[in-house]
Amino acid sequence: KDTVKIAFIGPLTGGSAAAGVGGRNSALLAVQQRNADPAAKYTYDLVVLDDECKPNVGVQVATKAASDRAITAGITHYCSAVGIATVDTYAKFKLPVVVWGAILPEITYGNDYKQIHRVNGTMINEGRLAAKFLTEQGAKTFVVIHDTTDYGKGQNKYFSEFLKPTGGEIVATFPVSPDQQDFTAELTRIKELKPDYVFVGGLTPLGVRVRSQMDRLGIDAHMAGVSGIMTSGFIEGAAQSSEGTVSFHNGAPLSRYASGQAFSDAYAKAGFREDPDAYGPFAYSAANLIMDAVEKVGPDRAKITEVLNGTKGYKALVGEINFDNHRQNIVDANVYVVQDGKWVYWPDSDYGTGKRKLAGK
Amino acid sequence: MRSTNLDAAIATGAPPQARSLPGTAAAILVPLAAFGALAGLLQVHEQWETGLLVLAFLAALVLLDRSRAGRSLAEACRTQSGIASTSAVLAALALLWTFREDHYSLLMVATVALYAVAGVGLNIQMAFGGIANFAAAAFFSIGAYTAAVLAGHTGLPHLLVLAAGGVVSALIGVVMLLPVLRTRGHYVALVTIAFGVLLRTLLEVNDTFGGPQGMKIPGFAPFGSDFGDVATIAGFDVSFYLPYALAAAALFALAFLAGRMLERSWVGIAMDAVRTDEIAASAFGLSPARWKATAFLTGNVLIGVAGALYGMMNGFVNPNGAGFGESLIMLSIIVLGGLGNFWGAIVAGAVIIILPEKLQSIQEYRLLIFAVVVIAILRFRPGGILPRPLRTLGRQQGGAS
Amino acid sequence: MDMGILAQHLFNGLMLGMVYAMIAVGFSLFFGVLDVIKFSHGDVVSVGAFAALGGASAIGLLVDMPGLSLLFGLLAAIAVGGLAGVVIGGTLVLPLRNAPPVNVLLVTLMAGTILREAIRLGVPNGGNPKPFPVLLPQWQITAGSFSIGFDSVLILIAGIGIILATHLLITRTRIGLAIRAVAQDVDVARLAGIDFRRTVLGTFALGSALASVAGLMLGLYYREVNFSMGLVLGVIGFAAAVVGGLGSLLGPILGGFLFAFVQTLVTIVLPTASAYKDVVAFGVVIALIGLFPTGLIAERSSERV
Amino acid sequence: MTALLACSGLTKRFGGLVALDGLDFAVAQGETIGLVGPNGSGKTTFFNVLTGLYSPTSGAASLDAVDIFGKSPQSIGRAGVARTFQRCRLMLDQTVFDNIALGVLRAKPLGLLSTLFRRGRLRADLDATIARAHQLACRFNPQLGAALFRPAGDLTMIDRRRVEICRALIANPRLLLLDEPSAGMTPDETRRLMDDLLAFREEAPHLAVVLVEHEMDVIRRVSDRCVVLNFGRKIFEGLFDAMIEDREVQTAYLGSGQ
Amino acid sequence: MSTGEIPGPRQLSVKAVSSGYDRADVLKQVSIEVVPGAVTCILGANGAGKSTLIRTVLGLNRVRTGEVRFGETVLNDMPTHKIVALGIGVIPEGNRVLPRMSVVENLQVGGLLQSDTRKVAARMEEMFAIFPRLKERRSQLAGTLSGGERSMLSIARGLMTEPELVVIDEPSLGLSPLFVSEVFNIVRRLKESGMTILLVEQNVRQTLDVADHGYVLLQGRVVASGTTAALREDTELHRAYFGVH
Ligand SMILES: Nc1ncnc2c1ncn2[C@@H]1O[C@H](COP(=O)(O)OP(=O)(O)OP(=O)(O)O)[C@@H](O)[C@H]1O
Ligand SMILES: Nc1ncnc2c1ncn2[C@@H]1O[C@H](COP(=O)(O)OP(=O)(O)OP(=O)(O)O)[C@@H](O)[C@H]1O
Ligand SMILES: [Mg+2]
Ligand SMILES: [Mg+2]
Repeated sequence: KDTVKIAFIGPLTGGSAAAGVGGRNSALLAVQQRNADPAAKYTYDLVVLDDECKPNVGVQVATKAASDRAITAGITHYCSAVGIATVDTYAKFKLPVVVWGAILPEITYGNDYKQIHRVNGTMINEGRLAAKFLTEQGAKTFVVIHDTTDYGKGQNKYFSEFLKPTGGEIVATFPVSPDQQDFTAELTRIKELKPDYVFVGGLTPLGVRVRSQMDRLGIDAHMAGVSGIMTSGFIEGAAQSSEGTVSFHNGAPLSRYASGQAFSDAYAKAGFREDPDAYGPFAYSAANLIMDAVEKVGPDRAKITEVLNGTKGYKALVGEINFDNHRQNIVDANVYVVQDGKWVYWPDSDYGTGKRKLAGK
Repeated sequence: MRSTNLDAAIATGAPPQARSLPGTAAAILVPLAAFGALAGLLQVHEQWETGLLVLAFLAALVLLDRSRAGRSLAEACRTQSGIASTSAVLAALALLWTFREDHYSLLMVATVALYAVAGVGLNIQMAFGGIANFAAAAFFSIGAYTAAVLAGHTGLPHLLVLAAGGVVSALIGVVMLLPVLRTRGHYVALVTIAFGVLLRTLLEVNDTFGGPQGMKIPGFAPFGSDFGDVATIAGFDVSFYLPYALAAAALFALAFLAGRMLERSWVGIAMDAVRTDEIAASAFGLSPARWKATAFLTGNVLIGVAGALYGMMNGFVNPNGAGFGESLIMLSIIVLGGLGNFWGAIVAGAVIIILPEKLQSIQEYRLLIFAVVVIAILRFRPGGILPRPLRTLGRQQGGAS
Repeated sequence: MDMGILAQHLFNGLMLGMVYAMIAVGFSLFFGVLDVIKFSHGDVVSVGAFAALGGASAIGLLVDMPGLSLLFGLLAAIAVGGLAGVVIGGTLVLPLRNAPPVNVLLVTLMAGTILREAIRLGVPNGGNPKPFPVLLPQWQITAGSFSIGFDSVLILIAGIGIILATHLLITRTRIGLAIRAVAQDVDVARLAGIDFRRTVLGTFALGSALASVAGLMLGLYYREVNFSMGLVLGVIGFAAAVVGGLGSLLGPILGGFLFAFVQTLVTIVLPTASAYKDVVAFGVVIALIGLFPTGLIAERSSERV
Repeated sequence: MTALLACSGLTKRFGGLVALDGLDFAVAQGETIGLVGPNGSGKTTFFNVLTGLYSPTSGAASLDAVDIFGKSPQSIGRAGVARTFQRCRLMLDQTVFDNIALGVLRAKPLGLLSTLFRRGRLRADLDATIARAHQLACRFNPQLGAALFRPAGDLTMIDRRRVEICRALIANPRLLLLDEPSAGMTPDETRRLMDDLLAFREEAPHLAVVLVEHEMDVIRRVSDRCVVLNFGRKIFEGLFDAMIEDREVQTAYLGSGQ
Repeated sequence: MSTGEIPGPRQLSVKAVSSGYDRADVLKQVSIEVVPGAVTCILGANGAGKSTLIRTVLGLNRVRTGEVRFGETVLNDMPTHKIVALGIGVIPEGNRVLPRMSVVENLQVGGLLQSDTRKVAARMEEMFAIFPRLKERRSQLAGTLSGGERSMLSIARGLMTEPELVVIDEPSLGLSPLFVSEVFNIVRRLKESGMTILLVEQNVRQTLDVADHGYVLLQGRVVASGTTAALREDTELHRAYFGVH
């Protein structure tokens, strides 16, 4: 069998390493499974590169992957800032890539590059659902805390935008730096404002801190977050206070996916030290999507691009993948809630079924 | 021009040493070997190969320092710096030509060269002017943002855009001058750290310059044609990064020459004097403020120009690049290279920028390994890889003077 | 704004200031003995937090006695932090004593990276935030809209106590005298019978243990620790130390509280611009250095011609 | 003789301490004054105030009728005052030449552009200055001349003092201030240094020198006139022989031993 | 050091010692004996190695060959702080003070080996009695003192512990004639109080007046030694010192 090289790029060091390593493990799992499959026409080799979640480093490794003729396709980027900085590079070198975790809409919608695909949804989905769901729950007043990266700013933008028509009101918005430790000043203000919900547009560390410190200051508002906090790290970090936190994520729970259980089992069996994290399943699906394309047309960048462009009704771990005309997968976001130390799909949860009520007001 | 023995004795304070054939050979070979090693580093893929190269490099450093032969090699390069520089230039060109089709390697080389240009600027500020600039990346980014605004939104010729990057970076530096000139040491360090954090946060929070996403920058098109579109030179297929790498190398050569000329002149002595002893310098009629400001602003010009070209090469700029961490990387380069030694910036740039990339295969452990390597180098060469030599002046300048 | 909220802000600010001050005091100790910036200082905070976490959890597994866990957590923080200080001081800083100060800075920066990465890679799932066990009584003190945990009050008092104790140690004791003497002239200090190495390493141990205990306190207060928590704190601690003035230990304390005060004030006065609080705080730092070139508590000039 | 330097009522306070107390002081062209006084009597402070390193509290000072009172060190340096320091202030990492060259820098073209683009002129200028520095250094010590491009930190104490003096001399000052140049030297070395200085004086008859010394033999040999300070005030002014006979000077400064 | 029974005065002896800085040896096979209760002086031109000898005795430079003893104790490779704790007071070359500390604090540092704070305070008063100038300047930062005042402080600091042996390197540097005499008077008084003194000085005449024994160093070797009366007549001394060739 010939060997086909596929690049995986994500943050393996620095603050977002947990997600990056989870994604890498998942993609690696897909490759291992495929290589163990006697029916596969090729042997696959995953070239793992670290973008450090830094755009300039991202461009370097993207160039490295894209200019290496032996690399046929890429599973790329978790960080939006890096994802958006590298699209030109992939287009220039005509390397087909599938984004596995960055959720900034502009990565697919901001250009017309045939090479750029994305299996995960964008923050538009998450924001829309968040506004709809929370107002349906009867929430009227909100406070937004978001970090000042593309991620947080974007989440804030879409959430506020979609909230307007629903009649919900944002009483205050606090942009904060992603590595800020202390939120007591902001939260004391929030305590004064008495909102129904605190909406957090940021990643796990931010979510953990806001959640724990809300407790500390005796704030009884609910907390909702976005996919950035939907990690086991959030629950581990915020411990008891995480209970009842709501999050929106553009994927369904593993248990809802047809092959979700199989993935969990295989992942556990493969002996990775780290969790797959929220976006692991997307990396896994992206890897399979690419390998299937290679199986179909061989290791040829142009042909693979074409195959990927036409993806419709592809059965993947994360459900059916359909690319729209911007090669963006159409996914629905889902609501999750922390129940007894686990992220539970809202409809399945005691909160969703009405057995329990969210604590606080 | 041959000097008489007596002159030579005056000049070097050492017994006169004729320009010997082995010495000349050494001055030619050492830069060749260094660039050969760089080519090797760019070429290798396997982790053990990288490891071997690093070990060889460390061993070479030790030999250069501790063995008689090593010391005479170093001495030869120093006394015949003209020959050594010429050899280095040719070796660099050969290296670029060898890698002419290799996008990635050229990108790395160009990056190293541009960081080294900034390194020359930073050296002028720190090693000459004595101003610890912990915001180099901020000024580098200011250059890039300037390029984004001017090249993206005006028709200004791109060579002028480069210059503007330097000028704007220096102008913004003026804002910091007052506190910088009033104080020194750790206090200056703090002023620059604060400025870097401030600028980065401001760029990110405020959306005027694109907020966290930053801005796109058109490719460098100095004479009307975009470097990004270059695909062949003289009939050879080349990467579009080749012209960038050449431009970056040329910029480094210019910065190097300018820096050298400043160092070996009254200006260099004045800066050294003001840095080492402000009181003595001012008693002899030098104005410390003037020279600190000169060093700081000149340095900023170089950093800004380098940043502008870097921005155009990468095609974008965003606030991340202005952060404290990035500034520390630039600082690391000049400290590791040897404060005040311009060649050091190239060598250390290769270590700091290329080495982590080459360690990709050990993935999440690479930062750890990298940190260990840097510590190892500094632990055994406290002055950096290539410490700054004593100033040579006038008749004493050997080689191609 | 009602009084309760005001009091709440005041308390938050004090707490934050105490944390900054503790880190700043450590920085200033290092300047004190060797005139170096030890950039790994922030990461020692994280190391201390994780050491405390480890110590406390280990005991927590055996017996359910929060007091004992706390004690072990504290001991672990002091031991590991102190050790980190001694190792960094002994293997990296002392051998580079005669090199330019920026080299020390770079080396300690790298040492910080090693500490940080070691936590991330060494602790299971170390890249994610970790909850810190609740080890102090959970009583809540509530008065109108003012509400704080009794534990916060304890932490604040302990923190201020530690800072004052350090201050007294440096200014009032023979050890303090020895530390300051070493800083100024190694030979003279030796000739006065001071063991140079021990004094320097002792100071490193002390400063690092301080940072480490600050890490423990952060864990207790925020109930969450993570491997990169020290990074920003390091920068702020440094800023506080310098803007306050390196000449005395009071400077860093003042600087710490000032920094916290500015940050809190911006959030209160301009809530929507709270993202600018670092811009404002660092802007204030620059302006203050412009006005007070050697810090708020100015160094007495000891230079002569 | 017209006064080159004229100070009147010069006062410098450090907090409550009056280090200089209404000092009147004049030096004529070509004159060498021995400035003596007990430790802490304000001699170095006088130099520091004169050269602008300390800002004076009150008084007046002029050099050749140009006001230099309270001016910046740079402008006073440019006006033609050069000095050595009581505690050696050399750049030990830099070469001996760099140290000496500091003395002439203010007269050199220091523009960035001219530095970059007029290399020929610069090189000629450098060579000329190197030759001059070499010649100066050699008259003090031929070996010092040979060590012109070695780090100043390699030199012995006495050579470092010589470098300081060369640095001051190469500046072609009108007024030279020497602060205890012989401190730490053996009698022989002191004698040689004074020989060198006297020889230099022959060639520069207009140069005025103020010499601070605790070594009475030196003062006797080189000074035309002596001034004695005590607590920042002038307690004696006159010829050497009169000075050592003066009761006040004896009790305050010389002690019974002399 | 002031614990236990008071030992009889110990003798410092340097036997065939070589030492130096990173490169070649500065001291070559130097041997000297410091007689208890007497003043021993070391003379020699600039750069002869006098200070190096003292640094070597005190452990600031390593003994490369030979042996240094204080009484029964071998000082080779002993760290400086332990050596001085044996009862040696040092007044180092170049009137070094701790610049960012006040005069009082400088003296306290000198008294660190003495754990009884009352004794330190009493000793400080004695020093102030000798150098009233220091008392006037007691809270001034040492870095801002005049050259001579620093010398005084450096001397006073070295005497704070009431040592058994005092090592003095060029104390009169930068002092006015009045104070130079005063310093030699102090040396005399110290000797009368039973201390042993090792003195390095450039002021040959007054040194020979107070010293009992002396050594002359020339380029790192002892070229003459003996009682001061004998040394006065020694041509080597004149050669090494006054440059009579
Ligand atoms: N910056 C300063 N701050 C406080 N006091 C000072 C300062 N500079 C000098 N003094 C004091 O002023 C007095 C005069 O000092 P100065 O150095 O002028 O003495 P001097 O005559 O040169 O003595 P010496 O012969 O010992 O060098 C001294 O008592 C000194 O302590
Ligand atoms: N730190 C050092 N590094 C290298 N060489 C040194 C150092 N200090 C002194 N030397 C050299 O050692 C030799 C002896 O110096 P030393 O200071 O012992 O002389 P000295 O007799 O005390 O002279 P002085 O009367 O000037 O104090 C000199 O040649 C000097 O250059
Ligand atoms: Mg003086
Ligand atoms: Mg000596």
